Amino acid sequence: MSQYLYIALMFVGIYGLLSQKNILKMIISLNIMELGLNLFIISTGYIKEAKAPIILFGNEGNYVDPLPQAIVLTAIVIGLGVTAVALMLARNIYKTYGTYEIDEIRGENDD
Amino acid sequence: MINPVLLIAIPLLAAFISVFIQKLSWVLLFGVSIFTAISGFFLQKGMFMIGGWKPPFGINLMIDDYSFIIIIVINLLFFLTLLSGMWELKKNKTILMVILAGINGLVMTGDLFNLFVFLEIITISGYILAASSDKYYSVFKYLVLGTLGSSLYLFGIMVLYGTLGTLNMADISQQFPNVSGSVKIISLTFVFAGLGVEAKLLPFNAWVKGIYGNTTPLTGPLFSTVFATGAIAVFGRIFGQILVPDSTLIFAFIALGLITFIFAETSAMASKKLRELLTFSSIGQAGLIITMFMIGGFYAALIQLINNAFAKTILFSYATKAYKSNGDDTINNMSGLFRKNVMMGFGFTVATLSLIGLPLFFGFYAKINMLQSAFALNMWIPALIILGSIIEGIYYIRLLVKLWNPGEEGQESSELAQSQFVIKNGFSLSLIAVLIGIIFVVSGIIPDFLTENIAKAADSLSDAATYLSTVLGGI
Amino acid sequence: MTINSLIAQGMISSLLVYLLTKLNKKLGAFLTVLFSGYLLFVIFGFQNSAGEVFSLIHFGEFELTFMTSHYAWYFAIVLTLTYFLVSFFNPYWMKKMVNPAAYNMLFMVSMVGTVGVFYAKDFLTLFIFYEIVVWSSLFIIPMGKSRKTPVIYYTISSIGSFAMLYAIFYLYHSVGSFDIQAVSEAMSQAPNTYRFVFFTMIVAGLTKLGIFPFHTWLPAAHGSAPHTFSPVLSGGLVKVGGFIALITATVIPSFKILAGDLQLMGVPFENYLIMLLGAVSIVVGTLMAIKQEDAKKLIAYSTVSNSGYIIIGLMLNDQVGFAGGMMHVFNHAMASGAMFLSFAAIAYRTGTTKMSELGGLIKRMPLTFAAYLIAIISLAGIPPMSGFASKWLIFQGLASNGMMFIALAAFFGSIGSFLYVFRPLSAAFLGQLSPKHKDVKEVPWMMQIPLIIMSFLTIFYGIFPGRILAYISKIQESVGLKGVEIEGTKIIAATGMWDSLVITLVFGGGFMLAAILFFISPKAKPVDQMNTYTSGEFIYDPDHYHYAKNYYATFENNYGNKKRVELFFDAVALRVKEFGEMVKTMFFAKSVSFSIFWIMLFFTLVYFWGDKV
Amino acid sequence: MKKIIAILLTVAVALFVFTNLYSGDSDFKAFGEKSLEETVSKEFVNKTVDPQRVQPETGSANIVTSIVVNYRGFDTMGEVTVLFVSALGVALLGGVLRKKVTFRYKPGFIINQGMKIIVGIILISGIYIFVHGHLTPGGGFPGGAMIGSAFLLMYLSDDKFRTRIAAFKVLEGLAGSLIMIVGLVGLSTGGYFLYNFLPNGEIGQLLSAGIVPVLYVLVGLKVGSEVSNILGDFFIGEVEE
Repeated sequence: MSQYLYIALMFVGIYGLLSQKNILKMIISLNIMELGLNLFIISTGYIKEAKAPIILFGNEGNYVDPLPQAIVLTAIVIGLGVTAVALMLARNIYKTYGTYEIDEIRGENDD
Repeated sequence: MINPVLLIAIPLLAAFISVFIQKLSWVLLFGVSIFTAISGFFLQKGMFMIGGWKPPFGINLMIDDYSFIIIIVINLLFFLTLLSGMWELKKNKTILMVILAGINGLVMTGDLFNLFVFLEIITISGYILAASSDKYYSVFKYLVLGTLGSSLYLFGIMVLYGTLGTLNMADISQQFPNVSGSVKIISLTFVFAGLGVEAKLLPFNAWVKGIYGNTTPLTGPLFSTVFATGAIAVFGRIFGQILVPDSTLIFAFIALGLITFIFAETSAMASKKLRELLTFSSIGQAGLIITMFMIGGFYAALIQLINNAFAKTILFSYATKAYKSNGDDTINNMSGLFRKNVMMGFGFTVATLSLIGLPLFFGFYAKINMLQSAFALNMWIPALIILGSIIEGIYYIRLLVKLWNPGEEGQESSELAQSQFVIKNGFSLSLIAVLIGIIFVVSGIIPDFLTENIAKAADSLSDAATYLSTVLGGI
Repeated sequence: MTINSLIAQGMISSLLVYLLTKLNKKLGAFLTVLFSGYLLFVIFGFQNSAGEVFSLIHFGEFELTFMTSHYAWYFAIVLTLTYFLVSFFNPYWMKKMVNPAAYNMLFMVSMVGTVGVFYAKDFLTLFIFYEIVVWSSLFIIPMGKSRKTPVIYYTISSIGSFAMLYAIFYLYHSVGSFDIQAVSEAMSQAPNTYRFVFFTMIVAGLTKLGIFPFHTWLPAAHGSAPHTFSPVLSGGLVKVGGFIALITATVIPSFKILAGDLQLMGVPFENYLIMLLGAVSIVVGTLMAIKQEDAKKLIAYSTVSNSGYIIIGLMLNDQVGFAGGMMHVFNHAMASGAMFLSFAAIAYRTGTTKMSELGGLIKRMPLTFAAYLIAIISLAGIPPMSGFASKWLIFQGLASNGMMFIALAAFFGSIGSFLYVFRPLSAAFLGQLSPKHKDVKEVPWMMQIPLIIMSFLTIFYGIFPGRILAYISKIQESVGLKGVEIEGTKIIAATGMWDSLVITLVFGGGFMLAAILFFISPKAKPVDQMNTYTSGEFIYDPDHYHYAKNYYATFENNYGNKKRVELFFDAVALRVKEFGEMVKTMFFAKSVSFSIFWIMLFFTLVYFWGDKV
Repeated sequence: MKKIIAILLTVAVALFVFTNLYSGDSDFKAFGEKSLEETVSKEFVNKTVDPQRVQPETGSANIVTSIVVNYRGFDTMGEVTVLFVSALGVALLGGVLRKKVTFRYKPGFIINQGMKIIVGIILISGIYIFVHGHLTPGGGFPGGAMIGSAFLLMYLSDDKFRTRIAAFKVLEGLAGSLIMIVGLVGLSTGGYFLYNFLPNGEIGQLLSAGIVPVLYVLVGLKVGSEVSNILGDFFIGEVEE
């Protein structure tokens, strides 16, 4: 059951968020989590022995669920947007504090 | 009557146009904001299909009395925020227009996935605006938690899709009671956690301190009123009407709301900086309002939501302005600051007293309604609400006394000990403060003129049957 | 004129006063005098009105209504009289106020608020006006000496008021009405509900009265409030707490509802417990008052002790003790008002209320001295003054019920009050004049008016206590108690009777005799205050050798000066703050992982809970 | 220790999901076991959502595209906005840096010349993908992403090509505005926002499916320009205003 693996992948990402202290690694963890989630979304639309939902002539009927595919498209793009902002933030953090390690960041939040 | 989709389309159109006509972007921004603020009152009610596809197949916007009142409130708040943060707009004008569209869509949409999209629009815009404080690590934290939260939410609704084969809110709310317990617990906890991040419930809200505590005159009122109101309103819609939790899990949710309220109020009491104090107060209020939604006191929850939103507009605007003008917002250094700007002081005081729930102000009406609906459930919830209110009252009164009366301890209060602080660019804020202050006082004495529509909104939230028939039955 | 339009007028004219004070400080202050006089006049007209209902506004789905009654009139007249008399001082303090416009406005709002409290027909109205009184008086206090005490005041007040709010809504939930009459009828069938409500609601009364352990705000707030507002706080607003106690225990007839409960000394144990608290506050208030250096703090502690008398009297719910408690409300308002006002007068002329900096003012301010003297005689419960009547009635009530311990405390307080009220008298008025105050004059005539009126009322009702007691007996009958028996100037109690006129004549005779002796005997030789010797050493700080310092040193050494209740409250506040800091570090940690840990923990807990929905 | 707690917690939550989602009494449709009949998608596949319309109600051969652009076009509008906002945000955040990024290596001859050949092909393929979005797999987003990748290649290979392309900004805004205007035209002609006001034609033809290809081309242009903008901001890190 590959759906198990997709959920597991999501939790690998969450494990990364829990254990990593490097900002870039956290962004990667976020991406892994989103990847797992996206795979899970697609998998909810899978139907055994069904075809891709594109109408080709003389070959109608018995398609997989197209809605999760449409949704995952949106989810991926949103993930892209978030990652872009996250990377830019990471760059600004590096520029400001000279490090990507969370433990070495000083001056925010500790008053 | 105005088609509600215009409240999303026109701000977005303006946002896209503003990219290549940057000179006029502030005209567009204020024009759009005024348009939405006014047209909120003339909004057509009912169900609106996008693209002409009937629900549950297409996406629909739902304007019942509940979203109607929230739309009015949010658009007014947005306009007030613009006035307060007039000098901070800079390059953020386009993003602000997108936020306006996003928050309107968030409240109006009748589709769970579409809600996710709008949620992402406003959170990403939120990250960007928050970054204007130069506290990049705090923003990063917000980003990680926000992304995690929306992923959890997405997981929850996809589990629901995998079970029910639909994403439409009305359709789901119809079928949800018959879903098996194991799917219910998964989807409810994940959606709760996901929305909890934005609604600032306690274990999920670690980002709030860094973001709210470092706000500017623009982002302060924007986050604490517009975003918070939108997020909590969505929370109320989802858990009050669509995914109504059953007896055991709802207890956990209520407990979380109350814990948020009381814990955050104690934290606020321990805060020495004005913005931090207001931050924790916001969290506490969010916990309180969510508790009210959870126990079914929709009317009380809505009143308090509106009360909190308008009060926080003044409080955050003032606090952020004070910080902006002086580079410091330690309460002890601000003693007697209100003596320099009495109008703002008046608005601030009235807003605060209303927030605590003292009589003569609108908040009192909210408080008695909250107690009334809490007592309908059991005796402990009102006791805890009262405990939190006492703590809240103490630190706010401490603040007010400090800000009104300059003077050393043990000496007669006098102008000599007044703070060196000044408030720059305070005219628009004075205006807002006096206006909201007067509204608070008048509606505190005669609440009826505000509450009629709120009562209808609360009814429409508890009346799921009408919602269903409007969405699924009406074409 | 109706109560509701009176309230509306008051609120509108408070705004007017604010604007006028902005224009001209003195004008606004005179307007407060004018309006409080008007209010007193109108309220006086309601003397014989009972049961008239006035609707104020529809407050959402609730309705706010007023109803006239005898007990409401009694409290309202005491309060408005206090406000009216105190307001004569206002014009002279405008220059010293940091925000005179706000002071005048809040003064008016709190005055109107008290009237609203007393005439409320339902609990919601009562609570609304109670809170208005709290916050309006709250913002006046920091104009005085301290920015911390208003917070203490608010904290303790809000503990009381929120407890009351809780009780009100608990009642509303179980009875379905806010109406006091309806509630009291419904409660007679539900003693169990009422027992809970009794304890939660009376907390409001206790906090406002300053009964132990809620007494800490009185010295803090009264001691540091503006001098013109301390008399209102002590003489007036404290009585609002008495009114709440009256509503809780008597208007809702606790003695009838709880008749099935354990009875201690003839009262239900609930009432007895409150009386014990009253007894403790008499003792605490007395002991602490003896130690105070600052006259205002001293009077504040004496208020704690006198609040004890009031609550004991009210809780007795009988023929004589209750009447004593009610009468003490008036007596204490006049006496403590006069005491605070005379010290306000002293502060107006000398700028201080510290006893060790004063002395010999009897020659410079004889009228203030006389007013103070009469007030303390009344407060100590010495016969020709009205204070004696109320204390006597309370003692009678205690004695006839056989309440030994409480009676002991009451006697202790009575004797202790001689000690503490004499101290300011001797330190500020007697002795030698401080060189700093050589040029002090008597206060202006307008400030003398309230002092004269208060003294007059104290003496008058000392001679003719029946005038008040007749009205109190009407109150007693309206709430279902047996009215106190009066025959002319005689007051009859179970264990005896007392004719005030005879006693006054006897005391008058004694006073004449003493006066004759004073005038014919040789006079003492005045010594300069700073003329202090210590075996040839020069003294740089003669203030420390002022005889008012450590006045009762020998007596004070017998007990410590640890403010244990204050320390306890401070510790609680500290714990709350520490808890808040802990929440900050726990849930708002810097590390992102830590926050995600909490989210995951939430899921885990839901999982281990294991309940499928 | 911290990692152990992290593992334990993750495993616990994963167990929470697994045990509940795949337990015996769960209604969640197991992997591959679901039937299209139980979901809203059956109407999408059959194109029978609104029987009152001219059949076929949507002319797209690619059913996913018909959902993305037509049935759930509002989501797409939202996600375009998300991308738009993040592009803006990257520009704003990058503005803080105020510095050109320089590479440690110098682009070599092969990259330089290879780029010239490949970029054209990538661009054409990208445009092809989003123009045929309603017929074949792909669509506005993959096509836009390909355009973006072409510009990434140009940035990487040519030192001189490090200026921001101002036209993209205009294109971005213009495409976005046009999407909204198409939606508003639908509102004014059909009464619904994003209403399909063009004839659907015959399934499988390039000029079919009403507003679907129009919107998808606009989406493709917008996504392409936004992705290029984002990349440009990463490389140049400067905002002109």
